[in-house]
Amino acid sequence: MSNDQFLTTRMFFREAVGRAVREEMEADDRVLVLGQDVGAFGGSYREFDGLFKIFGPERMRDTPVAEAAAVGIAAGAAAAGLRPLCVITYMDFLMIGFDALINYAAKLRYKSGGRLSAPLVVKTTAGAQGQGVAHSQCIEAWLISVPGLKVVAPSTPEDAYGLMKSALRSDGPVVYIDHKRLFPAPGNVPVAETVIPFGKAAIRRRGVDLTIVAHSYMVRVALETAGLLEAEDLSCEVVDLRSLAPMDVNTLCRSVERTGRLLTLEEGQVTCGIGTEVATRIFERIGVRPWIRVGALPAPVSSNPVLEAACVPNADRVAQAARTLAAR
Amino acid sequence: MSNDQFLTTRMFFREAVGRAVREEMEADDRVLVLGQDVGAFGGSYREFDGLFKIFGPERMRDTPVAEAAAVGIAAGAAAAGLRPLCVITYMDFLMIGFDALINYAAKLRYKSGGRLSAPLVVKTTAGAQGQGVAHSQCIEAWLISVPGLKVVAPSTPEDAYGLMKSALRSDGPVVYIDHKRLFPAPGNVPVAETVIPFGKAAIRRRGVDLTIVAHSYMVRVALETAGLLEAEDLSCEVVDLRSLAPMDVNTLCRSVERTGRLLTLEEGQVTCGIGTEVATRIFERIGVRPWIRVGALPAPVSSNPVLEAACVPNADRVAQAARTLAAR
Amino acid sequence: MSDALLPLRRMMLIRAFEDALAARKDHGFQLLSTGEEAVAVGLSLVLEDGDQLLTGGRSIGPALARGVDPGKLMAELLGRVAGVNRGRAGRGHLSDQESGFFGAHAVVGGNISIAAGVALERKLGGGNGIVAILFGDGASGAGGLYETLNIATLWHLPLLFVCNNNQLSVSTPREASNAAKELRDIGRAFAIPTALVDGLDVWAMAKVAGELVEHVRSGKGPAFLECSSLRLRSHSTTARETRSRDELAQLHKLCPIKLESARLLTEDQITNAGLEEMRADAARQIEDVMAFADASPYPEPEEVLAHVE
Amino acid sequence: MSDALLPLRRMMLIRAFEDALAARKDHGFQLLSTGEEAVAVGLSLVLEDGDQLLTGGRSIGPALARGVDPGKLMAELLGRVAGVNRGRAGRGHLSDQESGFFGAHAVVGGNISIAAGVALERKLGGGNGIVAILFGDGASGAGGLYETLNIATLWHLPLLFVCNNNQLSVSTPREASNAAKELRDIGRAFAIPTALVDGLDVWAMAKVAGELVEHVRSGKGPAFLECSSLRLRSHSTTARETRSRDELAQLHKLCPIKLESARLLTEDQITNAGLEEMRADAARQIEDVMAFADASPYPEPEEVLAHVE
Ligand SMILES: Cc1ncc(C[n+]2csc(CCOP(=O)(O)OP(=O)(O)O)c2C)c(N)n1
Ligand SMILES: Cc1ncc(C[n+]2csc(CCOP(=O)(O)OP(=O)(O)O)c2C)c(N)n1
Ligand SMILES: [Mg+2]
Ligand SMILES: [Mg+2]
Repeated sequence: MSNDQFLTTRMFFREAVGRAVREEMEADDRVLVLGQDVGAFGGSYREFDGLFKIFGPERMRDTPVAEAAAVGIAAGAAAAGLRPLCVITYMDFLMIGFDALINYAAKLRYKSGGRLSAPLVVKTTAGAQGQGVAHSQCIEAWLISVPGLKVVAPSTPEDAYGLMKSALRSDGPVVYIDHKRLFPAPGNVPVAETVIPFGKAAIRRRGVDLTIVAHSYMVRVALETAGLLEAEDLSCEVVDLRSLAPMDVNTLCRSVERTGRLLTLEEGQVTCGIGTEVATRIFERIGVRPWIRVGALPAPVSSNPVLEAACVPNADRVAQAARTLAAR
Repeated sequence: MSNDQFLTTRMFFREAVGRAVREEMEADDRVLVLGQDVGAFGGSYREFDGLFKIFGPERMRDTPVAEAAAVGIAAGAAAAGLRPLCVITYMDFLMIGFDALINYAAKLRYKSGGRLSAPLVVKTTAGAQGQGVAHSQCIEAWLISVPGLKVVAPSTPEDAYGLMKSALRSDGPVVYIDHKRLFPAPGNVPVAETVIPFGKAAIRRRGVDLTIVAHSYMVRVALETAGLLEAEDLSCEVVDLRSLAPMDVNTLCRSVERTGRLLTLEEGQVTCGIGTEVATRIFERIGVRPWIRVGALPAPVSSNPVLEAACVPNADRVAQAARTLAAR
Repeated sequence: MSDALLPLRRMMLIRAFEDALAARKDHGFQLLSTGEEAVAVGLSLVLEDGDQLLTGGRSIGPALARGVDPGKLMAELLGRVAGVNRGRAGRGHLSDQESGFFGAHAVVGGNISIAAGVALERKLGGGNGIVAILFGDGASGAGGLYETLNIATLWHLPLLFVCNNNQLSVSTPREASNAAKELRDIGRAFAIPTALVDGLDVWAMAKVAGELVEHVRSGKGPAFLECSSLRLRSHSTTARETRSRDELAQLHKLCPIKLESARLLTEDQITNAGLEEMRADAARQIEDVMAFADASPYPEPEEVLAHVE
Repeated sequence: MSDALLPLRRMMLIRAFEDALAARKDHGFQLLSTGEEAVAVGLSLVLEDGDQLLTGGRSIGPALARGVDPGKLMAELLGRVAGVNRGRAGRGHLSDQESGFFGAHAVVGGNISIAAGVALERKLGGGNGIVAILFGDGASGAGGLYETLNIATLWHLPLLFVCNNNQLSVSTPREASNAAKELRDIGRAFAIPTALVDGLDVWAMAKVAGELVEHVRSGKGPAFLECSSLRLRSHSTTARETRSRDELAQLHKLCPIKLESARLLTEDQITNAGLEEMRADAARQIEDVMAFADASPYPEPEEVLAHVE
């Protein structure tokens, strides 16, 4: 093997997504993309820039504004043997496609007794960036409670690349979640083709006093928090879930066993949230430790800059919670 | 005041629902019902028997099979000043109406700065009764994570009556959840008009060794379990949540403080479930106690009688968990 | 067996199958297609092996018409492991793609976009297989129908929309389900070929469906067929009947099996004895079917976690 | 002010308002209606005080046309507490029901059923107010439109469906959004009155909308109006433009304000100086509007938990 496997190249998050999709489309002609503005436009976040030129309108399919049918068509195509990537611009509108995703695709293998399955990937974006009450939600917690559904949410270009590739090879259905604020983020991505398997968390920063578990954009907030708290001699370990379902409970447990404290952080609601599930699974395994959950305040996310900022977690709020936790 | 306030009358759960709706329709002509087969047919579970005769097709409105529009129309009518009861036969299909319910109605007061609100009640049914993978789900946990949404789920005719009345008087939106297995259940309901306020749990059985917290049909399973375990000298307290959002954390805490142990029981998935939220809120307040969560196995609910029974909790499974818990 | 008798024989098999199923105490509940046999059989006469049919929850007749093994189907409906889906799908969700029955999905309107996805695979795969989606008059209220019609037309998908207008959606009559004068007007809005056919006449069904199937198979995109039929039983085996006995008695005179039998008699293509023998044949076949299903056990409870992922 | 000049004046106000807004650095991002002013203004000319208008996310022009206070609207769009919704709704969700603007809802197609609910209240309330719902060509792909059209027709709701066909849904041209030859064919499927109007001509808009409004107001149920207009800017102030400079320059010649100005000049109803003065008036008004908005503060962060329940 050449040294290529250790070489990396710098690219934006959105480019990493596009590269993964391109490679998988080149390798497997069953892969196709469908969604609004995925064709000549190149995707709402330019994440498909250039793909239309290569693959044309048959495999980069613009759909009308019809999320329910788009997910349904993707699910049916998957059941019939294709590997569609269905793009839903905002996670809020994934609700409109829930029937096909949850009532059909996620249950297909089960209900057919293993004779059919739906290797479908739904790619969507979560989180707040000035777009208001119906374009800012994070509802991944609902999804991880659905038997048969896999859910991943990268926080770096490298993971976006590797998880998207795994998603497109998975026998799904998979929901792959981007965050609006991550698309312009740069990062190092391996030059060689690599995949990141589902079910593996990543330790982003080592620490000894407490573990912050987060995913997607909140990993960056967690790292910022850890930076802030370093000055106060509070050492935070930051674990990036990456894959929410399946969840890497092993890595989580080992981290919390080391640090002895858990702070769960998410951009969505804490009620019945990801953090609560993370804590429960860890404590079921290793016994209870001091834990604080941080997430959005219990309010809709307004497009108003002041109210949006007040609603979703930021490093100050997380740091405050971490100090309280450390004092326990 | 007369003695009437202490008198009760025996009726089926479905009749108690119908009575509440009738009384509220008589008292407030802004209340109307819309949904599939709610008119001359009297409701899928006969819960509206007789109402069509009294109120006619304008106020008992049959809709086509169009859940998305039905919830949207109800939400718009509510915003404009009516008090619609929108009937969605199965909770699984409430997903189809999520956009109107969650993206519009639940956020309307917030986004309008308090100038508009949507006093809408969505009535639906959850749970398994031989109807298979797309007619059996319990997704109330998703709903309680939505800011602005109230969620109730009665387990007795009396509560069905009192909670439905509160729902129709609430400035909502409210999701009121029946369980398919409860409609034929008889019970005593006050003769006098009464309402049951939201946010009040009910202790259904006193016990000293552990607290079982449940809602809807699972309260009956909890009571059956408590009966079984009595013979083994294990004394279970059974708390019926009734109102999931808002949640009566006070009553829950007092019970768990007394018994020292918590078993949460629900028919839906435990992942990001109601039980996990119940435990978290209690322990945040009074500190951690031994806790076990019981719910459906992580699989779709088949219409197959063997697989359905194997998937959702029954008294034997709950008793087993309770014994494990008591031994901690 | 002469071709002339084939449709009647198939319709009789469906009727006998469903009657036998309905008589069982242990069937849970079922959505039967009495009165709608000609739609399923007529349509299936013009579908080919490489084609796929999808339906809503009222799936039994269409599955049989497509050639799903009756024994395995009965086992499925009774929850036995010999069923096409190991007894876990039931009437609402059964599938047997090898027989060209891609599956039922009991969410009204929910299977229409799924069918379009299957059609997209057919189109990209390059064969000349087509897909037919059978849905009810009730489903004409669901947005998924329109979204899918629109996309299927824009994309020239090989998809035949077949609306089995049995005049009822549970308790709601056709007129209260949809404001369109004819349900095929929905197809007309998207400028695709449409037809309205007497769905009680199995030969008319085959003829008109055949014309539209040809259009679809030729790669010209979707078409819309409205079939006027009758639901001669209550919505499900546990649902209340909303029509009077008299009204039902009148409707039963239009039973497609009666109509076809009468036609064959009038045209001297069969005798009364021949009809009787056909009925007896079907009954015998169903006896075997029941024996097969009954010989198969329920799944073990441990299977509950199989095939989740 | 003469009635003959009123529509132009209103269109100029919208244009000046949106241009001023677009020039601000602190507006987040906005969906402007340049090229579509005649649709909003023409429609509003025939709506009355007791009526309500609802829209998708492209709401600014329609809100102004309905008479929402420009100062409070600007404050809303800039996130200030003097806004019609205390600055928390923004372009996508603003409402001011007292002005007959029941609200925007930025979910494409999502506001259509909401509007039908408002119309149901109007109908049951017994007044003769009606509701108009303005949606785009893109929204014609959404199932909610069809579900609502069907129910509104069945229930004879006083609801006017107004499709502002500006030829684009983000990057998707009209032809790729909907297979119908004309978008009003969607209304035809449900057998309601429809019309197609040149949405660049404010007087034609008013006339044709007026006819349908009359139908709706008379209690005969809904109607469907397709307005052919143009989106002369990119989808949003942060979205990429997909058309060439040349193409856009050609399209700008069809700007409804230009067309109406030219008409008035040709018919000697106004002079060039008069036009200039009108433009200056609008500019002055917008200066006041900006001053009003800027004088208002952002909400306090503590307000984040207000009005949740
Ligand atoms: C989305 C959805 N809403 C409601 C139901 C309940 N339901 C089951 S069958 C049915 C009637 C459908 O009528 P139609 O489409 O005409 O089919 P038919 O029953 O006549 O075969 C209804 C409303 C459902 N299964 N799915
Ligand atoms: C359900 C939904 N899907 C996607 C979007 C993203 N989106 C916002 S505006 C828009 C275009 C809608 O086009 P059209 O209806 O023609 O309105 P226009 O923008 O032309 O005014 C889209 C796709 C959305 N807001 N809602
Ligand atoms: Mg029907
Ligand atoms: Mg448009």
